[in-house]
Amino acid sequence: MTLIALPILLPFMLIIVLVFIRSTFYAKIIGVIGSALLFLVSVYLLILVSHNEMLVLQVGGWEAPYGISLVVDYLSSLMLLAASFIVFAVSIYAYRFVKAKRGFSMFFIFFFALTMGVNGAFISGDVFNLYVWFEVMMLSSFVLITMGAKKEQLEGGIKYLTLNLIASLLFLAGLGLLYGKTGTLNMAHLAQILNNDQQSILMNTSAMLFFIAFGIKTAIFPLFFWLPASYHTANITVTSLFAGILTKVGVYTLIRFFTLFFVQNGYFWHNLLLISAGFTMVIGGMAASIQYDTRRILSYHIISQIGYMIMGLGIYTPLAIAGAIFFTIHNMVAKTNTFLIMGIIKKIKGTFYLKDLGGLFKEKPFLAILFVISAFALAGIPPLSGFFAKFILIKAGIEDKHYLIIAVAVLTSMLTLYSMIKIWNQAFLRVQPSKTKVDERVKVAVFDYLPSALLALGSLMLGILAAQFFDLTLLAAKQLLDPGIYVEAVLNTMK
Amino acid sequence: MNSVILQIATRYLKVLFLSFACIAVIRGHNYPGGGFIGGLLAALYIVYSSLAFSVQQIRRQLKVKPQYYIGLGLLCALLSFMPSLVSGAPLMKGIWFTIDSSIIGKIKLGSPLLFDFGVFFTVMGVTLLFLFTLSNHK
Amino acid sequence: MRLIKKIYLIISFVIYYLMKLIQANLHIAYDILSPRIRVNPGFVWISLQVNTNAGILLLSNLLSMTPGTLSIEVSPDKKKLLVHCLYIKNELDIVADIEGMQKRIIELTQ
Amino acid sequence: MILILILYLVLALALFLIPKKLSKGIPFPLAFMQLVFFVFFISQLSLVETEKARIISIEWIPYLGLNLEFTLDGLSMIFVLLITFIGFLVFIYAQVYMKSYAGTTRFYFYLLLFSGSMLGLVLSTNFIQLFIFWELTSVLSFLLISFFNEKEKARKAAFQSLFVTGFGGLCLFVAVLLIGSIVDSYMFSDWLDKAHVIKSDPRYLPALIFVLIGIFTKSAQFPFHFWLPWAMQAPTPVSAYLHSATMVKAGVFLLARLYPVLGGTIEWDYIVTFIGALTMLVGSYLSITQVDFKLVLAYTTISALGILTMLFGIDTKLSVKAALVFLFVHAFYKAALFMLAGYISKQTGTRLIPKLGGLMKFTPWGFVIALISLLSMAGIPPMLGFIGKELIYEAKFDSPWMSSILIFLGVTSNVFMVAVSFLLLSKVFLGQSKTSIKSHNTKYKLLLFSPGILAFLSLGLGIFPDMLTPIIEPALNVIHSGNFQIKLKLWHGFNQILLLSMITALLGLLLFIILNRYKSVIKVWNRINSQIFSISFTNVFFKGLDRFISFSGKNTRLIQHGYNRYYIITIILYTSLLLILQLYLTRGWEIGLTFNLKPFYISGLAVVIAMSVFFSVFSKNIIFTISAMAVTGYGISLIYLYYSAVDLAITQIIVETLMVVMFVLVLQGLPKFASLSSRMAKIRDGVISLVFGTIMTIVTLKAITVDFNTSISGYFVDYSYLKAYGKNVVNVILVDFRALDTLGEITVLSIAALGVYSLLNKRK
Amino acid sequence: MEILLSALTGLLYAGGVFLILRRSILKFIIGIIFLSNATNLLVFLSAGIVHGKPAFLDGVESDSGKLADPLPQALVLTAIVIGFGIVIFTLALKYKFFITTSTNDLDQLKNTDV
Amino acid sequence: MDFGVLDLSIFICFTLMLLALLFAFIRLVKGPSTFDRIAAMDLMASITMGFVLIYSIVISNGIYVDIAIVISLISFIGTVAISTYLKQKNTKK
Amino acid sequence: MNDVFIAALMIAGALLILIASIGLLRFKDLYSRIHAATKATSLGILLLLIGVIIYFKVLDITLKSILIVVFIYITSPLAAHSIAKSFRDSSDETDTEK
Ligand code: NA
Ligand code: NA
Repeated sequence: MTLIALPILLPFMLIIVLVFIRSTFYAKIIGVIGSALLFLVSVYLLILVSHNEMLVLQVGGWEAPYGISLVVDYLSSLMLLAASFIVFAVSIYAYRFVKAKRGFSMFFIFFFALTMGVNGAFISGDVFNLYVWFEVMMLSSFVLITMGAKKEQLEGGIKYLTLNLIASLLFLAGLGLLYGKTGTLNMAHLAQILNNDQQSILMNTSAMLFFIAFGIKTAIFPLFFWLPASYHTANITVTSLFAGILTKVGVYTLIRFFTLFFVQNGYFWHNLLLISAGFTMVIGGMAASIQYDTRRILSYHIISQIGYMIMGLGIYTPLAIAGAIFFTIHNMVAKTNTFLIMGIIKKIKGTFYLKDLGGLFKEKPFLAILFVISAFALAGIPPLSGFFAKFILIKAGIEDKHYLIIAVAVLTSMLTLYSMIKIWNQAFLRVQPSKTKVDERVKVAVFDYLPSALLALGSLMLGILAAQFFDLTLLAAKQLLDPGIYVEAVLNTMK
Repeated sequence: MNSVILQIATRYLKVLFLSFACIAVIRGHNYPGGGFIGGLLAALYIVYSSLAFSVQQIRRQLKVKPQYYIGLGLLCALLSFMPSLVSGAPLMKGIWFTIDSSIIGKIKLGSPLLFDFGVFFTVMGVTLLFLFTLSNHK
Repeated sequence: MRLIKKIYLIISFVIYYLMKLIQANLHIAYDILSPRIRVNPGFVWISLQVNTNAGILLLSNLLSMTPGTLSIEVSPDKKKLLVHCLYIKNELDIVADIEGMQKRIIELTQ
Repeated sequence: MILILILYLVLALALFLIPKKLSKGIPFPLAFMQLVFFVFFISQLSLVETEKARIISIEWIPYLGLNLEFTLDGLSMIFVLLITFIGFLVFIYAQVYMKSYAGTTRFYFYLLLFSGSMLGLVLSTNFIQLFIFWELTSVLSFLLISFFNEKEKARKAAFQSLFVTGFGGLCLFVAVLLIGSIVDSYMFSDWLDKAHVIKSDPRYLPALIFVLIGIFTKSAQFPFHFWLPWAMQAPTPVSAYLHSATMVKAGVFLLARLYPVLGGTIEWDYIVTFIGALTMLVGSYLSITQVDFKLVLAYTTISALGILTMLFGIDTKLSVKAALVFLFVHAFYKAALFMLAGYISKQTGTRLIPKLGGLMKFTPWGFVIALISLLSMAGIPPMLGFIGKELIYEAKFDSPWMSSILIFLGVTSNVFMVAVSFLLLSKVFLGQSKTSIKSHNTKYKLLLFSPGILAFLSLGLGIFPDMLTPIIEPALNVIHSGNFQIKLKLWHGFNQILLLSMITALLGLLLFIILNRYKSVIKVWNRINSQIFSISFTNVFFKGLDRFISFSGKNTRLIQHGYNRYYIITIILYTSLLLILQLYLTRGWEIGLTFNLKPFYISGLAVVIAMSVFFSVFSKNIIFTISAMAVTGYGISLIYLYYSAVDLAITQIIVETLMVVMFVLVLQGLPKFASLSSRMAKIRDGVISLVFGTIMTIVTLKAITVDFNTSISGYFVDYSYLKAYGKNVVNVILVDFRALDTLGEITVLSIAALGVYSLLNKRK
Repeated sequence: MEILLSALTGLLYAGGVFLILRRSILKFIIGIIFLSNATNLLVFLSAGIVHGKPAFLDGVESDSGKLADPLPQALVLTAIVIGFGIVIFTLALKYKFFITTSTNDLDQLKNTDV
Repeated sequence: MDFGVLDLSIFICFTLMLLALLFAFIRLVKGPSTFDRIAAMDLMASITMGFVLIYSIVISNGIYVDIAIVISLISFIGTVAISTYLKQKNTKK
Repeated sequence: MNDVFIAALMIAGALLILIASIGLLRFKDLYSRIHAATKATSLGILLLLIGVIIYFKVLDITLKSILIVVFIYITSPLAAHSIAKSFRDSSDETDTEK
């Protein structure tokens, strides 16, 4: 079962190797190969999970509530798989990008540190350990977002850092209270203790602190400010990676915490989640509709779509949670791809601004297809993956009679459609505005399309294999809604 | 600072700091100390010397780049997992063995000690890198 | 034989220094606590006879730790030491005092 | 059936494999294929009559109720035949029409996919599946409208149509899910079984409204009709195929499909009839003043769609029968007219009616086709249109309610139709020729083939209407579940309906003559129109969108203003608010503790720390602030020390010292503290921070006083020496029990250091 | 004592919040340090406080009941070290920002939004 | 150790130390020059050490002496650092 | 007897530290303040350490205490020296803000 730790240890090893390597060329090769390995590992883990239900590793051989447990269940392995898929695609993209700029020689170190943090967060079964992985993730994201050190990057970076820092402090405070209340850090043990506990102030306060901390990380309303302030300033490779992964770790933790041990007082929490979800969707969608920088449009859409995921959690039925997971993973893949495509467009046209873009449909039809797949998937157009995600969520909402939030969700999806069409019409369909100077020398190699094509394929597969994928998410949701399984698996494996 | 007195003192403080740092790491398992404290102490010595002389001077004197200390530290930490992997125990399980020599007596050595040394080197390297880069700008 | 002498020197130095320390501390304590502070500070340059690094450090530190004197600076050629004195009524006294300490240190470090 | 659908997809994709040279010849084989399918479906007609329906089900995602089900019954048969047959004609037409444009492969790809989706739509009896196809048709319509993507108008039109139909689609989707939540299935058969349950559920009305919004947007019903005239930006084959014969009828199809489930209630009857009648009137009224040939057709299409809708609202067997017949009537004449319009604009280079005239000489065949089709549109015998109109009047007479109003509206609308038909005929084909056909191009001759066939059908089926009965009867039986025999006749004898028809024709002719004779009338009319309808719906749509966007913009600037401090304030206030709520809900202010200061030295220490915090906060001197910070840190380390945390205290001290050093290193490059905030800002921030501080005080106090029963720490103390061979439990935890944390921690540190390095390292 | 310590924690929070709301770069960072100290203290205190019984074992025998809880100590230690790394990075970032833009005023940072 | 001389003396010691801390703190606040503040900070580090030593006797646990070692070893570095900074800052002018 | 001795040492030590801080507060110029703060404190700590040594009577702690003395006598004057030197070097334009 040491294999469970590989998603953490593999990036760690890669970091060590990269620290000693000075050649950018070898660093890139290691980066791509390492990411590929990571992807294979997570595929294997998913296979293992589908055979064993849940994989548990007690690190250091210390019994469950005492040591740190690493747990891979369906949710974890799905998230791992999606994340490592994105990491793989982005690493290929970065392969080109690292060559272009020499200052980025350390890029892959931070890249893998981020991966390590993300993976750690997905598989950790211990609250404090999760905090540590969050910090790993956060710090490497700080570094990545400010790479290049342009003025606006620093500016965005500072906002990003400030608000995320507050989040991690609140996280730590919540964790302290949780330990103060229960005397344990192991999630399974927490579930065992708290699920039998009548609601107490400390637990609720701690849950609230976690809610806000993860809320900031997840970028829900009104805590999302850091995201639109910073995402578009970073290098597009970094933004793509962040767009795909970072906020979704927050979603993951919210799902994990509020299904595993903060299950008391459900009425309050679910309503709070639903209210947040509604505002998040609408505000994100509205804000996206006014933007003309493609990266900003997409950034605000991240927020808007976070709302859907949170909505799934707030509705809190197996179907809704399966929907939230489905939506999350679909969104990770599609969103990353739209950003990568914007990166390619930037390479071709030298700008991200819709006002200066045009003519891409004619010039780069293949790129147009890739964009259509991802954008229409995001807009929820059937039979692409986004449709199923929305279908499941809305079905769950209607069945559980959450009409208001469903109305909001439906109307918001019109906003998504609006923005996607806006990009499509302006960047692809219309004629290139004459005032834009396009550098004719820039050649886009097939290699540049590769990661995007990979992700588009992933998006398509999620749509085509929606049935199979939905089964997995449903299994994950059922597992989540029965914390007993988790508790049993973690606390009894040593006996 | 460019003070002769401070500069002279570095030589003697070096012995004190480094030996105390090592003691802190080795004794850390049983007494106050450990990799962090040791690493920070070791780094503080270099901080002090670069105050007494100048950062650039110390940077030149230091043969090994701080990045490599970091790498070494992380490597040590990684290597400390190897015994557990090789012996088939759960990952990161501490593997201990006893050196029984007539001269020193019984000494218990284990992979956690190696891990602690990893922490030591990392912390040292990190602090040095902080020091060098934060004062690099002028 | 030399070792014994060295130990003797060290012990006698320590006693000498402790005496001075206590004496000086009492002096300054009295000064601090007395209603009106009577200090008369000033700088004195001392020529260094010790030439080892250890000696210079020892001298300057011990001077600093003895109330009334505070070593400020050693000239770059390590020939002179600037001392700040709290009671500079009689400069020669102080210089002589420090000379005495220097001699003991030279004995000690050689 | 599924094979056919898959074939569409595969062929569509395969189009891209065809080499460029051959790509011009694509449409003929495709047209032939459509014809084959048409024949295939025709051959199934007898089966439909005997077996009622042929169903194919495939399990897909059963948990979601999403199983594929394709049903070929009477209703779907009608549409299937229309789609394949008109598809066949459109492809032939497009072969010539699209020759001169670039990107035709893409065009046929879309068109073929559209045919497939449309077939899928009408064959679906799982409503989620139906919705998927429904949306696909919207998307493909979008792609086809924006085919001439470099025209801004085309992009705008495409966007508008997708936005409107997309909105409708979502409403439909919600409706489907709502009904699905009532009967726990998305299968048509289940819905049919539980129709009474659905109708008596409180969710029925919202579901109905949403369904109807979906239908109305797709079928361009008032007030969603405005996208359709704009959609004329599409290439003409698309207008003929999607926007007259098939896609816009998807709404009608759904109306028919859902009629047995949702229909028959007062809500249904009133809404559908009213909207249909209104649309009928508006469409025909607006068509008269149009000058663009295609736009005239578009508005008359809207009117026809209104008629169809209205007929389903009238809710009698007769009305449904009329609707089914009219479906064909309209498909034939309208598609023919569209194709003809395309032909004319190809030949003359314009579609503007005032610029046209006297075309009869140039294209006698075109004239014949136009004559037949327009007569059919005007409802003049012996065209199929006449039968349709007769049936419609009959249905209106038969209407259980409002029949007189309906008849009045119907006559008015038809008068307009007749007038428009004659206007078109006279202005385009008769009179002086204004533009000579630039180069009477024989290569466009083939464009007349498809409309010719359609015109022939309009005429032929008008004379032998009974040929339609085997198609219409099963459909009627599906909609009005039962077993009806119908007869279609051209001649019904003299009755009030015929009288009405004659009145209509005469009034129409009169209107035509007035309009033709007195040019000023039409001008006045136009002026009146522009006064009344000055709010064009499209303008409203885009203005509304702009308004919304500027509202969003203000909103966004309000939220995402750029001032980091206010972000922090928002977050802190939100946190405080939620925590206060939480404390309030759980009565968190009750603390059973008495205040004491033992031991006094820790109290004294705490006071000193508090003071240093205070001074650090308010000092204007950097060094003072830093020293005070260091003092705070040292003080806290003493608190750790007092409460038995030795390693922690040491670490705190060292880190605090290092922090000071690092600060100082950076300080050399930084300016002095500037007092930047105003007094008011300071007071405000002071209040905020005190509120937050107070809350955290209460929380901490709660945390200290609540004791857990057992902590996992006991284990560490017990086994630290026995199993991990260390006496310093904290250190053992760090390097053994929880070594993974430490691993993450040194990673954080390394990343921080390397990050600082990559940020500040000069060599770049 | 508990009340005083809680109040101290609260004060540290208040001071930290006040400082991070300032526009000056350095004050902001000191604010972060205060907040981080406050949080560490909160974690440390919430586990319950025992004075004068550090978790060092004399030998084989153990008396877990008497010793202070070592776990929160380890946690806070980790948090301190992590906080250190983050604060230094923040410092470097703000410093870099200053040398790039030569302003100390965080309110100048409002160009990347909207 | 029953309540006796030592207890009383410890009470006195802590009182004295607290007073010392307070005075040093006043100097820290008053300044007037930055150098005075550093001197005060330096003294406060020593007072901290004194606290630790007295406390080690209070609970008779020798482990606390280790902390005193660390303080004695490192507390001066902060002082040196700030002095260095001030010197450089002032000579730069 | 032993207790009394220890008590005396400790009170003396604490008293010296207090005196140092009073000196820091009362003296008029920086040099004098440094004088007061450095010396008396160090002696005070020395006395406290002697008290600790006598109290514990363990070799381990005795060694540690001696180590502390050595450290203090090396580092404390260095700190004092660096403040004074820095002050002197920059006294032509003394840092007097406020
Ligand atoms: Na507690
Ligand atoms: Na000192």
